[in-house]
Amino acid sequence: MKCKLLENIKINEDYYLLKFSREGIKAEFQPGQFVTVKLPQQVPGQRLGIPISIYQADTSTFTLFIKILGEGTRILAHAIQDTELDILGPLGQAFTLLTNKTVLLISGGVGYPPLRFLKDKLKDCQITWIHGGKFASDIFPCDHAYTEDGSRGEKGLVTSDLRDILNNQKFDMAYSCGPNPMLKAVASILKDYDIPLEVSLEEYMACGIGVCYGCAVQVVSNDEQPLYKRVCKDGPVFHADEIIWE
Amino acid sequence: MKCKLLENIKINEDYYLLKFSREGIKAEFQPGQFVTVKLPQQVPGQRLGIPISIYQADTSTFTLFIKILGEGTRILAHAIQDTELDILGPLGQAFTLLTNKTVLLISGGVGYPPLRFLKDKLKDCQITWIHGGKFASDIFPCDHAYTEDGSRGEKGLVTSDLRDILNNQKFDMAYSCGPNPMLKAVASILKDYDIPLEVSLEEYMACGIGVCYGCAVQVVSNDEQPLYKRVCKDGPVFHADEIIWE
Amino acid sequence: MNLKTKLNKLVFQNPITTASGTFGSEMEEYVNFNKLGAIVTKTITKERKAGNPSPRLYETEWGLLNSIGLQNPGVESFITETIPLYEKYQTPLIVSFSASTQEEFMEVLSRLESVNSISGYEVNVSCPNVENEGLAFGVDAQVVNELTAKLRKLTKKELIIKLTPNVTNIVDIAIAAKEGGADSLALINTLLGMAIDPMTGKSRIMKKICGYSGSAIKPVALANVYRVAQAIDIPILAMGGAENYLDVLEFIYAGASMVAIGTANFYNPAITEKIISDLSQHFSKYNLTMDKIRGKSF
Amino acid sequence: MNLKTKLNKLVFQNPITTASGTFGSEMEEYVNFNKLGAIVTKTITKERKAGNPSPRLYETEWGLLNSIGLQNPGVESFITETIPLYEKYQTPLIVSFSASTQEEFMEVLSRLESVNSISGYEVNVSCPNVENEGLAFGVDAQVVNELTAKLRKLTKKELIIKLTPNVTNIVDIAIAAKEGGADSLALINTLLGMAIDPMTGKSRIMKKICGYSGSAIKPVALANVYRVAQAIDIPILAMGGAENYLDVLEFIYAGASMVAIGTANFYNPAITEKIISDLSQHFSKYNLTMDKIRGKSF
Ligand SMILES: Cc1cc2nc3c(=O)[nH]c(=O)nc-3n(C[C@H](O)[C@H](O)[C@H](O)COP(=O)(O)OP(=O)(O)OC[C@H]3O[C@@H](n4cnc5c(N)ncnc54)[C@H](O)[C@@H]3O)c2cc1C
Ligand SMILES: Cc1cc2nc3c(=O)[nH]c(=O)nc-3n(C[C@H](O)[C@H](O)[C@H](O)COP(=O)(O)OP(=O)(O)OC[C@H]3O[C@@H](n4cnc5c(N)ncnc54)[C@H](O)[C@@H]3O)c2cc1C
Ligand SMILES: Cc1cc2nc3c(=O)[nH]c(=O)nc-3n(C[C@H](O)[C@H](O)[C@H](O)COP(=O)(O)O)c2cc1C
Ligand SMILES: Cc1cc2nc3c(=O)[nH]c(=O)nc-3n(C[C@H](O)[C@H](O)[C@H](O)COP(=O)(O)O)c2cc1C
Ligand code: FES
Ligand code: FES
Repeated sequence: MKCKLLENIKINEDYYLLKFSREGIKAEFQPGQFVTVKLPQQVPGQRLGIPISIYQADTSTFTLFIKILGEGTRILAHAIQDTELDILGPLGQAFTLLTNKTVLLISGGVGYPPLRFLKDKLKDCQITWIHGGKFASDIFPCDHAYTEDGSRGEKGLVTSDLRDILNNQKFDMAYSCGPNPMLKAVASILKDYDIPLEVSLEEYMACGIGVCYGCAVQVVSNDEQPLYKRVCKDGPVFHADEIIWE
Repeated sequence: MKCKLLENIKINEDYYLLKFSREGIKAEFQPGQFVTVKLPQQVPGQRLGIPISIYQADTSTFTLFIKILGEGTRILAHAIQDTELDILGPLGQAFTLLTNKTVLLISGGVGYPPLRFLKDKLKDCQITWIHGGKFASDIFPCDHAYTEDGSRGEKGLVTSDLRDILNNQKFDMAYSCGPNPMLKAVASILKDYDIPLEVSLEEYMACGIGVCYGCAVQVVSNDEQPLYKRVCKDGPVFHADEIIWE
Repeated sequence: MNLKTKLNKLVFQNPITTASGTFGSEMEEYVNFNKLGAIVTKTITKERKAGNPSPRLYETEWGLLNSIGLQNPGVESFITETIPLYEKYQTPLIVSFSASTQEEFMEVLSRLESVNSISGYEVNVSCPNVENEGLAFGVDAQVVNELTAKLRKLTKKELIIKLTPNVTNIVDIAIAAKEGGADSLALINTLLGMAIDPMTGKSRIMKKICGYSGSAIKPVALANVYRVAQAIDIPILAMGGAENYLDVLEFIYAGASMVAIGTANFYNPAITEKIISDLSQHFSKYNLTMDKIRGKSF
Repeated sequence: MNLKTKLNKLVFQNPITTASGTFGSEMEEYVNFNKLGAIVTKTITKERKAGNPSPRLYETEWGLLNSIGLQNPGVESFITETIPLYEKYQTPLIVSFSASTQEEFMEVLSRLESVNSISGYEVNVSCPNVENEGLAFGVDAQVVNELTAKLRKLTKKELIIKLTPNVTNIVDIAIAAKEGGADSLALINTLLGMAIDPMTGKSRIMKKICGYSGSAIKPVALANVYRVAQAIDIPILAMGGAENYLDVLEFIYAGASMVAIGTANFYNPAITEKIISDLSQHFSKYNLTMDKIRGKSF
């Protein structure tokens, strides 16, 4: 599907907000889902679509929140208004939407966007959002911010004060997205407090729609052989309990 | 060598004149020589430089005359002013320059540019130029023009009236550039009239500087084995007698 | 337009099919399956296969590395869960299967024979043979010949042997398969490839040596198809880097009766339909038929 | 920066050299030859070889097809005309040669042994063996072993056997060369490839099946280098699609002691010098040495 870029807002050197027209896309966009975006030109090693979470969506547009990581995201981030990009989606399984609950959101770096969309869709919930990053430039609106260098919010990781927070407040449900080691740590702490957790995972993808089995994540199996699920189709959102963390 | 495109003049839908700065290129540009030009972007199957004859040159610029044939020449032809292109050259062997002689030039289609440069450099010569092409758009200033469809000049090939012309006038030397079948026909006719002929050949090239032996043309050999020369280094200009036409 | 073609026993409305492992029922949203010449399914095995640990994918400059490890739910689940998804289409269904012993190949085929909606089989012999030091079945002409002969006895349906290009002489293997009774040959499976993160030395793929596919391997695939087509007379289902109708024409000229689209599905899931429509236009415009151009490269 | 490396008997100031057939004295204008780790010359044969008819080249989407056919002036002319062009440089000169019989390989080597300025030999065994049905020498482990042993007796200089990737198991051939007495191995030579004009069916290359090189084959080259480096202990001169210093790092991590730049010279004749300078910066920045990273992929 060709989607027109309506607006490209630079947040800082690393992060860009890209708003697209969703004309022609009938499916509803749900928090936790993603799209894949093809680059407008042939770049070596970048012919596959790049998976990007949905950050916001309304009836006529959707917005992506992109961090420049390599050549592909750099080109995307610098796409100019009115460019038509080849986009597939919305793809994958969404977060479970709750109403009237106490909810904890925990994100790291570019794990921020799907939780932001989730936050908009959680009805009548009391939400606490912890967000962390390496530098001040990785921090976006939230309730508790952490940076590894202490340049913004608290110095430390999102997990630094997590047990304290959990000791002080009860949560019905938690959602998390960020780098794998962070998710692993978060899952292990929340398990101690018996709080259900949904995580959104990242894996290298080829098809993005479930046919190639390339984006495998190991999940709990009830036979001897390992069991792998597809992040693109069975996920990217999984119950944390299901995942076998490396 | 990065060369800046100073001016791009569209001649018609198919032909473009590209004038470059020759800053940094010390070597003299001689008629019959060529350059290779790399495309400014990665295009599948077009990462090698494209060989293009030199059409004009002065102390600070050189000009290429480009016909759109495929994707590569299409991109070149549409390069915009101030683009810096990677250019190698001048490359190859030039035409023999004569003074004060009667000279015949015979070109077909995009064989025009090297002869135009040659014409500028032939001192005090009496020159007759026959040029042919498929359509009117392939015709450029010359003395006798031919088109296959008769839409400009005479209807026919550059060889159509060649014997008549040769019967009427004596020539000391002839130069020709164009498609191989034309060159072959020209060579065979001029042989009958005993007029020395230099031809400029085209071959698919990789290095353009004589190292890969990819641009082979078969020449007369005095042993049993065939003998191949390199169009890029030993040519592109050859004495017609030397060539074994397919 | 007349895009009709055939392998040995099967006739197809057009020469475009899907490469095993790169296509699935999830594509329904993007492709009208009834438009395809045939559908080739992802390789299945007797029992469920877990597949390889991640990362399983890496896009190199000009191609794709994969190390899926034949993840599949096993033949029983395939028959009950997957087959029905295709039964609503008229398009011939070709089932790819594999095994780690000759006996197991036979068991899987016998089981599949009970399913009427299967039109033919693609036998994936690129997997390790536990009876032969783990060497791929497909690298040994003798083994390919024996295995083909055994499978031939079990089915009257189109039996396609899919060859690996990672051999000294693919023609030897092709002859062995033909003499064993193969109806047709599929080639090529992936090349062996690898990629390394130059900053850390870490292999991009967990299993290190893996399969290499996509546009980058097209010249190799064409050379293999051409060599086999020149050497023996057997229908060829070609694949390896075909991305558009011009690539498909190259394969047909080289000797292919059908062409499967693999990696290109990942760049655009609707690509197969687009190729069929482009090819159809091209055939009309130049008044071509498969017979006029197949194997006619010169 | 410390870019020093070695093969078995030769030490080089850096690991960058030139792939046979893609570099020549004509490069002087673009590259300071004294900056190179070594220079490998275009393959020569005993007598002059005419080479193949044109077209000999075609650029595919992501790589290059070539069918030069070893055009060269023969060993005598090489010694009198070509060698002197390199004698003004300090860079070790490695001479590539080939032949169509074992006897002829020995004759060429004996003749070259009289030239003091040659540091080592790269033996190109990818050419047809007239004593073995025209099969390439390099596809038969037994033949490679015999030939290497015969050549070993004739020289004390670095003897590099250059392997073809067009075999079922390159490790078998590598072992055969090592056991025959090779000092080191060069890999890989070109893959077999083909391309066809889809509009006419005409092969892009006169000889049809030809050599495939460039960036597209890098994953295959890495897989071969890695497999050989894992299997046996012998210095490796790697090549196949290396275009920049990151590619070179991949090859070193995979197990290469030296890396040759081939097709990339055609995109930019000054590329080897650029790679050496980029590599030098990278080694400084991360405080690397060849020993720290060679073969350390994980
Ligand atoms: C479900 C999902 C949702 C995502 N959401 C966002 C988002 O909202 N915003 C955002 O900025 N980024 C998001 N990403 C990450 C984004 O896809 C990568 O940053 C991007 O692919 C990197 O490409 P590059 O060319 O810039 O970098 P490269 O130099 O190619 O790679 C940088 C890193 O990204 C990994 N990567 C490369 N290609 C892929 C691929 N096709 N799939 C997965 N990983 C890859 C590489 O392994 C490497 O670690 C998401 C990824 C996934 C899987
Ligand atoms: C010495 C020489 C001088 C030339 N001078 C001019 C000139 O002054 N003006 C001009 O317009 N054209 C000139 N050409 C031709 C020009 O190089 C081709 O038109 C161009 O390479 C076609 O590229 P493309 O991508 O547009 O077309 P493609 O679609 O790639 O090919 C179109 C045709 O060009 C041939 N071709 C492709 N690449 C090369 C290559 N690297 N070398 C040789 N042939 C190739 C193909 O075989 C095909 O027949 C010259 C060629 C040579 C060898
Ligand atoms: C992700 C992926 C999975 C594959 N899985 C299989 C498979 O299960 N069985 C098989 O025979 N081939 C498999 N292949 C190989 C393809 O069917 C095909 O032979 C190969 O990729 C070359 O075609 P292509 O370049 O068009 O992809 C797979 C290829 C890819 C890229
Ligand atoms: C035009 C060309 C000519 C070649 N000639 C030779 C040769 O004479 N001898 C040889 O051993 N290899 C030859 N090769 C192979 C290269 O040396 C190298 O092994 C191969 O191209 C892979 O490296 P690359 O991808 O960096 O080019 C040639 C390759 C090309 C492209
Ligand atoms: S990316 Fe293909 S199955 Fe997930
Ligand atoms: S193009 Fe390389 S020798 Fe002419």
